Amino acid sequence: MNTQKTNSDSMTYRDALRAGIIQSLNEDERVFLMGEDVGHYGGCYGVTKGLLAQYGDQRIIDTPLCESGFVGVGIGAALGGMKPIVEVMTVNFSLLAMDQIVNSAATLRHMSGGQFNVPLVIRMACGAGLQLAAQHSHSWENLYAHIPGLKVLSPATQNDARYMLLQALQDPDPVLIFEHVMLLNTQGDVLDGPEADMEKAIIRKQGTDITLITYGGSLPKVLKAASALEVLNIKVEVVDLRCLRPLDKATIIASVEKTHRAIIIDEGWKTGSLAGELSAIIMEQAFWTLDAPVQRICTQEVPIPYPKHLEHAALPQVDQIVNCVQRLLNTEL
Amino acid sequence: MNTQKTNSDSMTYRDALRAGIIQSLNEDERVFLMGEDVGHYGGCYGVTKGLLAQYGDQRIIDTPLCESGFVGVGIGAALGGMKPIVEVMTVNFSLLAMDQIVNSAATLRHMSGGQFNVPLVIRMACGAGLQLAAQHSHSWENLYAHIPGLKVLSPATQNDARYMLLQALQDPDPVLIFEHVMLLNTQGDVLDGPEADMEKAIIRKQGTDITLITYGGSLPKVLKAASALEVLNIKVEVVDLRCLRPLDKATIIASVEKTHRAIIIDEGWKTGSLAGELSAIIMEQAFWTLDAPVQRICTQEVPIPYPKHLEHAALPQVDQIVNCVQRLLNTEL
Amino acid sequence: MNDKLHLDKAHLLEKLKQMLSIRLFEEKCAELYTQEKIRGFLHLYIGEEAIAVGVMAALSAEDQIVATYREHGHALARGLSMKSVLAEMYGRTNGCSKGRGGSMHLFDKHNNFYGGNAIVGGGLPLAAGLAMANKMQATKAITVCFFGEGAVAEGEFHEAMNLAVLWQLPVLFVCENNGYAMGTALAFSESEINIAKKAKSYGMSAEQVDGMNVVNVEAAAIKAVDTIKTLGQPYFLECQSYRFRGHSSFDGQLYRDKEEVQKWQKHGPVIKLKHWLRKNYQLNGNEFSDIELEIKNEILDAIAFAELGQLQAVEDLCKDVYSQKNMK
Amino acid sequence: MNDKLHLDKAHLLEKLKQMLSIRLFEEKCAELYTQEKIRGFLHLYIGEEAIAVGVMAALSAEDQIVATYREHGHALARGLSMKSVLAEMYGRTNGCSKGRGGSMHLFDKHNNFYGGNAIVGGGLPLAAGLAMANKMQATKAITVCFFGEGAVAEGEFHEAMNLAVLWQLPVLFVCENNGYAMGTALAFSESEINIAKKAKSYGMSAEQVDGMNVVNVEAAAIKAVDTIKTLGQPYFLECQSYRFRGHSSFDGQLYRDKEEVQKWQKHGPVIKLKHWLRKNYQLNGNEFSDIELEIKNEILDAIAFAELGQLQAVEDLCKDVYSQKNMK
Ligand SMILES: Cc1ncc(C[n+]2csc(CCOP(=O)(O)OP(=O)(O)O)c2C)c(N)n1
Ligand SMILES: Cc1ncc(C[n+]2csc(CCOP(=O)(O)OP(=O)(O)O)c2C)c(N)n1
Ligand SMILES: [Mg+2]
Ligand SMILES: [Mg+2]
Repeated sequence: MNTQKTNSDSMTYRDALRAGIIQSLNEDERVFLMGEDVGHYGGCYGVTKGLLAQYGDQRIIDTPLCESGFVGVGIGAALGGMKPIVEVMTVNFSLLAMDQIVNSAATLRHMSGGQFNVPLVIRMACGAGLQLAAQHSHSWENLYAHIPGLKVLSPATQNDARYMLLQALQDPDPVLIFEHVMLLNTQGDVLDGPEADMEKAIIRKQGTDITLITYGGSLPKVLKAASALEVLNIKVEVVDLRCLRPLDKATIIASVEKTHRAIIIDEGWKTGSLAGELSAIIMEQAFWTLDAPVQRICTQEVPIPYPKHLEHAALPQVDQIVNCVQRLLNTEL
Repeated sequence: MNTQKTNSDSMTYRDALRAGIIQSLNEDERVFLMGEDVGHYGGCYGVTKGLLAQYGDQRIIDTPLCESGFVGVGIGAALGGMKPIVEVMTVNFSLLAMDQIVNSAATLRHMSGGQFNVPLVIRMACGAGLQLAAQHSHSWENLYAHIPGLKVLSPATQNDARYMLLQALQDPDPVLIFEHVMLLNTQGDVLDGPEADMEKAIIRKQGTDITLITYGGSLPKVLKAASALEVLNIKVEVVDLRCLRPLDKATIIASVEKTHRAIIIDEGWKTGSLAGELSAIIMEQAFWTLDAPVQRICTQEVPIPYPKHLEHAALPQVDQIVNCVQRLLNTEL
Repeated sequence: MNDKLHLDKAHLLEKLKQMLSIRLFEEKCAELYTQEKIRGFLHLYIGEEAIAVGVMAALSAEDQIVATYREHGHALARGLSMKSVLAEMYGRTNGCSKGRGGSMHLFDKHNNFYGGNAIVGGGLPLAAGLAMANKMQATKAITVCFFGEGAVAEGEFHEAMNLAVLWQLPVLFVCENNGYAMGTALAFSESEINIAKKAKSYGMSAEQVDGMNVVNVEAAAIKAVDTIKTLGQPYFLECQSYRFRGHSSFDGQLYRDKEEVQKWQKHGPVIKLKHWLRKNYQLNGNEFSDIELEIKNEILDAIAFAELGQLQAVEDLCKDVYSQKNMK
Repeated sequence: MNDKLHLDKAHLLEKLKQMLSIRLFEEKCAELYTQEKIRGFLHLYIGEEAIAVGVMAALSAEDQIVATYREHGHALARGLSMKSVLAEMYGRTNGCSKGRGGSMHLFDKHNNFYGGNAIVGGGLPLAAGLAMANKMQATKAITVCFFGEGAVAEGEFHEAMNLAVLWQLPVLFVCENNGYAMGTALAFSESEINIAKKAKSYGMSAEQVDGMNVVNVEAAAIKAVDTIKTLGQPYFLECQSYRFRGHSSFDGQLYRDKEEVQKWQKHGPVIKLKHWLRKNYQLNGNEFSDIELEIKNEILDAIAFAELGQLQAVEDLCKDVYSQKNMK
């Protein structure tokens, strides 16, 4: 794994995603991109802008609106020897394709006794923050992280946006990649390779007082909170999960055993969230080392409301994280 | 709530379900039943046998195979003043309707600022045990328990099979009912009313040493384990959740505060399971009273295999529960 | 059949005013969006006004409407006030959905307006269900479902068409064929681009209408409603139209060239009816500017109303997820 | 077109033998089910054998098959051995899916048999995708997708039909119209009961075939395959047939009366061809009983093979969920 910052350059998360797609198209002719408005429109969030002109309509394929249909086609194409990147415009529409993803993509290898496999990558925009209201703001990572046979990635940095797609395409099994819409315009360094295996969590900030576990769109908020706490001389350790299935339990447990305290920050609705799973894992594997109960900061139990102030109140926020850390350390000021 | 055993009689879970449907059809002319093969076929598991002849094709409606379509029609009919009972033959096919359930049924009240509501009940058979393999053995309660706007019921006894549908039909919001296939032939007492509100958990067995939390098809296994442990003089308390959303946290926490130990038995896949949520809740609300880490006994991370011995190995079993309790109490014999 | 259709000046002036109201209202919305008074996605109906106005003219108060995220025009044409619609886009409590829904989720019980659905195709089975309830309760109401041609590729279109015909549901499907689904032209999304013909293949009465001509739309809608109410069958209208603006607030429109847009704008529904009224009914400049002025004042009142609207209390964040009875 | 179709006795005897093999094999399976040697759901193809046998006769080794949970006949007709199929139903490691899938999930890579899918309609987009891969890789292979008429109401049918024609995919859709989806007669599930006509509405070449006559099915399949390979377009066959047995292991068959079943049985595919061979090719009793005997011995061998098959080790429970490389 290359981690030197040699010829690293700074780019937006959006450009990093595009660069990753371009590299994968260049390196493997079996790779093609298929989805709603990935071509003529340039991608609903501009990620695939220019690719149709560059690669033509055999490799950049605009699909009709039929999520179940074109995801199923992607599964079949993968079975047939291709390496499809299927873009489901946003996770909000993925329920229409969920039967294909869960009952076909995730089961084919097992049902066939290992004879067939589905080297398919599905990309979806996800998350809230643009005031898109109740049907367009979902964080459903845990719906998919619950499914054996799938792998689920959540790139939270520009570097992961740049390289995780290529790692996913190396995997012989179906991989889902969640791209948080609030990260698209964020700028950051891109190295000349991935920092770690696709399935490894990364400690984004070392600390000794408490472990903050998060992923995707919440990472920037957690890092902000960590810096604010630094000023108060609280040393926070930040774990970026990166891969939501399988989970890198070793890294999580090692950190909690060091800090004895943990908070999970997850944009999913609290009840039935991935945060619950993480709390349970810590309960099972690090209970005796805990100095305080693991806490969860998640989205409130409400379909995301349209108005800015209510959307803000519904989602995990920096001040919440800071306060929760202080409460847990009994360092109320 | 009526809890006397006065004129209680014994019937199968299947017959109890049918009796509940019949009562709801008799008591409210807005109620109708719609689903695949509920009519001429008599229900894929015989639950609705005879109802078409009795109530006619205006109230017992065979639908084509189009889960998204007829569930959406059910939502619209509920909006329009009816009280539809929609049967999605089994949860395994519910993903095809999940967009309608999650993006429409669960959001309409909120998106409309409370102007509209969806008094819809959706029944689904669920669970493994019949060697139906990877696509027909799912336990997806947590996929739905994760969704604000929905209520999720899991009748585990004949009495709940008999009365929960009627309770659900009294609710102005969408309610999902999961009916575990392995319970259909089980026999048990039916009282002349429900034992508790639909949203209340019930202590099925009082105990002081440890709390076993479960629901649906796992309850009989847990009760078996409890009796086995009784012989060993271990007093187990068994909590039957009954309602998976909203969760009756008060009952759960009260029991754990009494026993200081808990195990959750859940037929869902462990990762991302409802069991994880329950463990996290106990972590957050009863951490200081715990004498040992909360454990989870769930289904192994594999699409359910066809052969009997592998299906058995994949699912939670009585001996696992017994062993886990003994381990947790350090009473290894 | 057209005995119900009045082609007198008063009626046509009314249609012109309704279309112009939508047009001017949305032009102002676009402006307010750049001022960040309105946020989220904003899908403008500009160019397609004749469809909503023409169809609504054929409906009665008890009839029910199901629309999409591009539904400002439908809401106004159905009778929602500019005030309640704009306040909703401001996210205020005096909005038609109490500010919870925004532009994509306009609802109004009094007008039987079942909203704004942001899932393409999601409204089709829902509308069939409302129609089923009407049939079961033997009400006179019919349900009207508006959706774009892009929804035709979705499985739910297929399922809803089949159920509506199979069960003979009193529902009117109005396909707003504006040629594009975001940036995807119809030819890239359908093997059969005659949508009315596709509907016919389910055994449904269906026809294509010039969606840029409000009179044609109204006439076709009246006929459709008659058929539904007399025969108790579903009906399908494909209204051929065009979206003058981008798909939503973010759209570079790389997928079509200006000439195409300009060509269609020449035959826009407002300008077309205006010229026709000039030619055949001596509509004069004053009459028209009086109408315009009236609308602009209504818009100003709506802005004032929205600006004065309250924000919901943060404590009420989780309100209206479940019914009061069940609130935790 | 029928130059590829040999009506000589040898060829017809071979078809008879293939259909009879399926018939006798499944009759034995039903017996083994009551003995609890086979568990889960068991969907018998009895009565529909002419479809799989006729279609497979038109295919080449490189062509790919996608089937449903009612796929024993397709597996055998495609060349899977009775041994590997029965062992799979026994859940043994010597089964075609190593015992993981059972009756509903027969897979075989060597025969390009992409399985048994137990989600109605689930195989349709998958088959279109395999065809897309073949087209992209410019192979000669076509993909054949078998499904029941009940799947036609599913949205995925609609989506797959449109994509197959829109993208001109080399796929053959074979609708096995046996009149019922479980207990639901076609008239209760489709507003248009002519399935081939529905397929045509997507711009697909489609025709109805007598699914009880193996010669007709083979002739139609040869023509279909030719069209697909020469024009590079999808093709649709509606094979009209009938299921002689219940839907699955649990079925009281309350939805149809015995007379209807008996009427169809009179024109069963096996008996029909047998009589025809008697009449026109002097097929005699001995010839027939020789074939029968051969098949019965094959079945006995298959049972012995399955009985001797191993059970997978419980330690391997989670094997084949992910590739070795990634096994945790
Ligand atoms: C199921 C689903 N898929 C994708 C989207 C994203 N999306 C929103 S509008 C749209 C285009 C719809 O086009 P059309 O149906 O023609 O309606 P129009 O916008 O032209 O009025 C798309 C792809 C969505 N909202 N829902
Ligand atoms: C999506 C889905 N819905 C429901 C079922 C349950 N089911 C299994 S087979 C079947 C009937 C299918 O009928 P058809 O497609 O005509 O095939 P046939 O069984 O007649 O061969 C049903 C409803 C399923 N397996 N998948
Ligand atoms: Mg359009
Ligand atoms: Mg059938």
